Amino acid sequence: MDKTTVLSKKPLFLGLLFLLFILFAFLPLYGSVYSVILVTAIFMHIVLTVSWVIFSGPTGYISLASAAFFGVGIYTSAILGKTFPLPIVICFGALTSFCLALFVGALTLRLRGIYFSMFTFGLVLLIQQLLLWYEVNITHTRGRFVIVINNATIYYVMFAILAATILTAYFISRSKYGLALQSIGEDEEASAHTGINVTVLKTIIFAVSALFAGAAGAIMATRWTYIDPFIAFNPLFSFMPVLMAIFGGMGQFYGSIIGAVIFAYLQEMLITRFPYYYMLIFGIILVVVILYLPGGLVGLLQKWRKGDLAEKHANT
Amino acid sequence: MRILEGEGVTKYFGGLAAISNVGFHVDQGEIVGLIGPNGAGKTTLFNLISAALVLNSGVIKFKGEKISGLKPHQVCRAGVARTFQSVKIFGNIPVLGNVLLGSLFGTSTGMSSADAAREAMESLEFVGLSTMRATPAKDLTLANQKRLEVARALATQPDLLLIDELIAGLNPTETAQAMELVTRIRDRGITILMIEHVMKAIMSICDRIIVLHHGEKIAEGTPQEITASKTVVEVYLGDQAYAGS
Amino acid sequence: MIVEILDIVIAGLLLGGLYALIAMGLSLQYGVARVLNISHGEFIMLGALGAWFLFGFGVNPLVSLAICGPVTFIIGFLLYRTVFTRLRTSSASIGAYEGSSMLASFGLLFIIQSIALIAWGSGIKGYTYLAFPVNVGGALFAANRLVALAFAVFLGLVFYFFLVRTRLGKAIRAAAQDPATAGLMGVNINQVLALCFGLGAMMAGFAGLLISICYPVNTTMGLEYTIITIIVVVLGGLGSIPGSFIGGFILGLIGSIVTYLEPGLSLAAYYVLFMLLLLVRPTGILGK
Amino acid sequence: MKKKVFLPLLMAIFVLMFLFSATVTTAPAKDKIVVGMSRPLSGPMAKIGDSAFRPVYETFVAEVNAQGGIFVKEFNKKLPIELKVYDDKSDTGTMTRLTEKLILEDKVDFLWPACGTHNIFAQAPIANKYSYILLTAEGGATSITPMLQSLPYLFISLSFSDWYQIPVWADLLAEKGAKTAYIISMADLFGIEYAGVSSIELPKRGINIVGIKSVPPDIKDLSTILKEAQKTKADALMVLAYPDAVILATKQSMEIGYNPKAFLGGPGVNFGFYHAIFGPATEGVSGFSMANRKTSPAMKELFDKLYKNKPEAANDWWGHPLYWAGYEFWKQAIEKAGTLDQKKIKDVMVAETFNTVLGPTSFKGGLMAKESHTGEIGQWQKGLFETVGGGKWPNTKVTAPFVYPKPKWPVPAPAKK
Repeated sequence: MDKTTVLSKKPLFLGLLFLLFILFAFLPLYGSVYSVILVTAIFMHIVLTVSWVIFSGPTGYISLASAAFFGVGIYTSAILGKTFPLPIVICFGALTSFCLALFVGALTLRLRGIYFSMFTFGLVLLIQQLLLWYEVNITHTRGRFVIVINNATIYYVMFAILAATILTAYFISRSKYGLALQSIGEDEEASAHTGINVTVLKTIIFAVSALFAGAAGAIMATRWTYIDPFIAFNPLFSFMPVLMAIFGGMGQFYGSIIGAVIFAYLQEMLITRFPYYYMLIFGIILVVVILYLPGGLVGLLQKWRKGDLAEKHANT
Repeated sequence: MRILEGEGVTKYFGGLAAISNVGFHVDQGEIVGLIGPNGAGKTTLFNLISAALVLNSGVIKFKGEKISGLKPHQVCRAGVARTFQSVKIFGNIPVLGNVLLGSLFGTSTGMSSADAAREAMESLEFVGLSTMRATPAKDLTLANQKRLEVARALATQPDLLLIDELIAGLNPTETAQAMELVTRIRDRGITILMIEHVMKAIMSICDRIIVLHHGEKIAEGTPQEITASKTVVEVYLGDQAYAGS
Repeated sequence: MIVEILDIVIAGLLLGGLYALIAMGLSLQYGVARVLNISHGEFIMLGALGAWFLFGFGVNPLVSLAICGPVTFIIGFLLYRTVFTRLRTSSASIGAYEGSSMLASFGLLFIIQSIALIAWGSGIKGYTYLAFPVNVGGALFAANRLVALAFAVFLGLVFYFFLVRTRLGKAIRAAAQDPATAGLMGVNINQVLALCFGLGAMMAGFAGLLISICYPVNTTMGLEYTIITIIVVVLGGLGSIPGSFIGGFILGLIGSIVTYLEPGLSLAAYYVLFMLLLLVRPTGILGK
Repeated sequence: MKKKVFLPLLMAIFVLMFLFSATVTTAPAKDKIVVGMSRPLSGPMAKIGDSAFRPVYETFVAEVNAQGGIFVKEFNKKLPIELKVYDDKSDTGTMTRLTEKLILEDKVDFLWPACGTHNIFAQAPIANKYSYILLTAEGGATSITPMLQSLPYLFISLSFSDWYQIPVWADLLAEKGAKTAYIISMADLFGIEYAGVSSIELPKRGINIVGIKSVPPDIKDLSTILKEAQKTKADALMVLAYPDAVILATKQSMEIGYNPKAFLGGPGVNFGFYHAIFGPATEGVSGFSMANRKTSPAMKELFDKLYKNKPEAANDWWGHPLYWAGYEFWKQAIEKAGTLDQKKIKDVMVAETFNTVLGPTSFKGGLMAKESHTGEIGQWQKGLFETVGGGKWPNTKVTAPFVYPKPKWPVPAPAKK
């Protein structure tokens, strides 16, 4: 690692971050109401993607449980929203997701590769069906109304969750645990013999990543006003984070963020500008990106930069 | 003093005994060689000691404490480090990071990150890789990857190092360097149990040799005794035609 | 009581026959070509809507088999040659290829479905064919499901013997076990993998056609069947074609039993079974 | 180095601020009425949305625009309708966001409904929050009625369970002497409510419910349940589910030779595709309905208009006339109010009765008044979906007597389209 370049870039980078922070922190003051709503939705996608990347990025375990954690947050919010204040509801949503992830993580320790992905996807569908059965047979209804909260509040809460997610992801990736997670992705057996408690580390990080998806779900539910098991546990939210992360490129920390932002914005464009051809265009973009941009957008960016800079950018 | 001992160690794979009722010990400060034809169960025994596999019966003790039944990371932290037959390094992580993992996670007490970094650098210097610390491990030559594995193992501050085929696939110069590395490790006070196929190397370096065949211990003794042993020559050296590579 | 049990078993077997058929195609695609094809259900949809479309011109669905099968085969074959061959050659490892090919198939799902949507609209479609009971030894069978079951078994057997007995089949199996060596031994590996993918797509097309006899169909039906397919394939052991065949029947039977006991939980039962199996025996019933 | 990066950075920030800032639009001279909709153009709901409300709104808008538009006194001219349709991918979260986009950013003049009961439930509070009239199409359920008080801008056009369908069905059965019924209901608001209302209304008329089974959406095999129903020898089978399951139940009933004396299916039976699939085998199958060509000359004209050059599968004898009537009502309310002001139009919609294709039509407490209905229960007879039951209202026109028992399924079924 060439420390000199990193050091000289640091103030600039921090300055940029600070400016972005200011820009978004005051968005509800100068932006249109809808821009607040749209940015909330984009933030939600970033939270889901980054929280997915926290665990799946370094370890290579493709989790498809995001929709489950997100949905648990949504349902918690729908159940508790009328009785508890918002911060408690969100904490509850996050914690419930955390516990579910701990449980699932502990269960699936033996599963590798595609089996892990399938199990986590099965989880989403199973919860959906069980909850539906419960609602129909026990509560004799299907869905629930969620309390409505004003858009600016939702925005700030989502902003806070986003900040927490990115900071956590950043610090984990920079910490020794980040390195350990990466080693698990490279060779799980060797990591264990290097003294890493692989099972505990995996389970805890998996659960930590679920925390954020759950919190995002808890606040998003208030935007959706009405939810049912199919709305809350929509498998789409399992695939989206994966696609967004790959779209952005997993080689770099900021790749998933860029991927989520552009992907979400692109989708918004397509469903409003080309509603009748949204799927077709979207599918083609997806295939093209996977075929021609294996490193995602960030990979493309790096390819361009390689022309200018002779330096290696093999940062961890 | 016996640093490692095993009694009645047995492991079945689907009804077949890969290791049956093997007793062995390693004394503090020794270099012990573990030899035997392919499929004799050498690596299986390593896997049992390092807890990659769970044994079916028997007991393995390290410094008098039972370690069989622990998890791999616990065995590592107790002071037993290992390398692998087919190199298992973390290819996309730089060399320093590979070793850092060992010093961060593998030591018995845990240490501050500054200490861990110092320890890692020290290990790298010891094996002679300090100049390549920023290179992704996958870009190293095979010989260097093997050294990296050793450095990573050393960074966990082990008392016992299990080395699985350090010199397979190396050229003569590299082989000599590797053998020299092993003696230097011993000189640091680390006990070594090593699997090796190249007879010349192992005979010259080991204090004692254990011979496995079909999962059973068939002989044990100094290199001279082993070379002289009729059983060994019969069952083992007979197979040497292909095992010398 | 005996009659009830018999009814449940028969219903399960009839459903299972369809499941077995849809699963064999994916099993082949994953087992040999290493593509966990999320767009499998879209090929089922193409087969189903193709049959419906042809039925509109008075073509007997069983005759349509001869049309829909080859068409889906060609689409699958070409897709493999254009998309997946490139992915395979540019992927660093088999694991990376499995990941990226799954995502690419996700993109294909979008493309195929939206083209079908543009061509046929999203409305519910269907037709009646052989929808009457057949009395076999006192028990009543649905004629069309019986035909579907017979075809599923027949196609399954043909397929199995094709793989085991013919030269091409042996080449496919060789490629499944060790693509590199098979390549060295003079098997044109790209051609064989594309063939497998095409054959998998063809099985999906056949299955879709038989589904269209039993169920209403529409352009967005694919994903639902992809999920069932994946469950069956895992049940039987990823990549094991006989496993998928048996897995289909087992899932059908279990579905039928749970539907009888508590229909509200029939799908939940599928998922529970699926997840339990992954935990206890991830390699499936027939996997090693 | 620093300068090099700073400039683009500043520019990027300006661009961002521009992107997100409220667009200041000068109000142009009003020359059209913009109507916004978030519809499931893709995803699993597409099959419902595309066959239910879409053909109606497309035809309706074309017709209104062919006449020059809607006359609005405030502007003293006819304003044509411009549709702005977004695809919500069948995702409720996206739908709520697009709804707010339409209202806040596009500032559409009117909001037309999303598809499906659960989406209406999610959309209604939003529309109400911004004081936008929401006149719904596909969907509606009894459980929203307690909320109607707090949602003054919500108007529901489709009939539902206790809004006279099940009571009328129960009357029909009782009249013919049916004593028992077996219910298969889908695990969904629709199934829950219709099954719930049935278990109140049927016993009231001496009809015993001998079994209720709740099935999940996407169920793939109903044969064991149907055989159980067959064993109970119930007079009536009610399949309170959506089209896929209703069609499956019909097919499997044929396949196992199960012939209940009355067969009522949920949404699905009322569509042309039901007849397109089963042909003459539909004879005697009952479903929910509103009208057919025989109901009135106005109705005939409407159906001729809606289904011109369209395959039979596109027909819908329950929802289409109601959605049409709802929007005819809406258009007259605008003309009467003489403005595009939502509140004023809402007040007109609450108070007035307008003549629509149904006849005199009004809303009561947010629901289309029962008195406006032209029918409730339909039955396939010789290829036509006849209205066989309705309330005792002036608009009601029963077009054929209820056939009971229903003829047996033809054996073997002719393999014709």
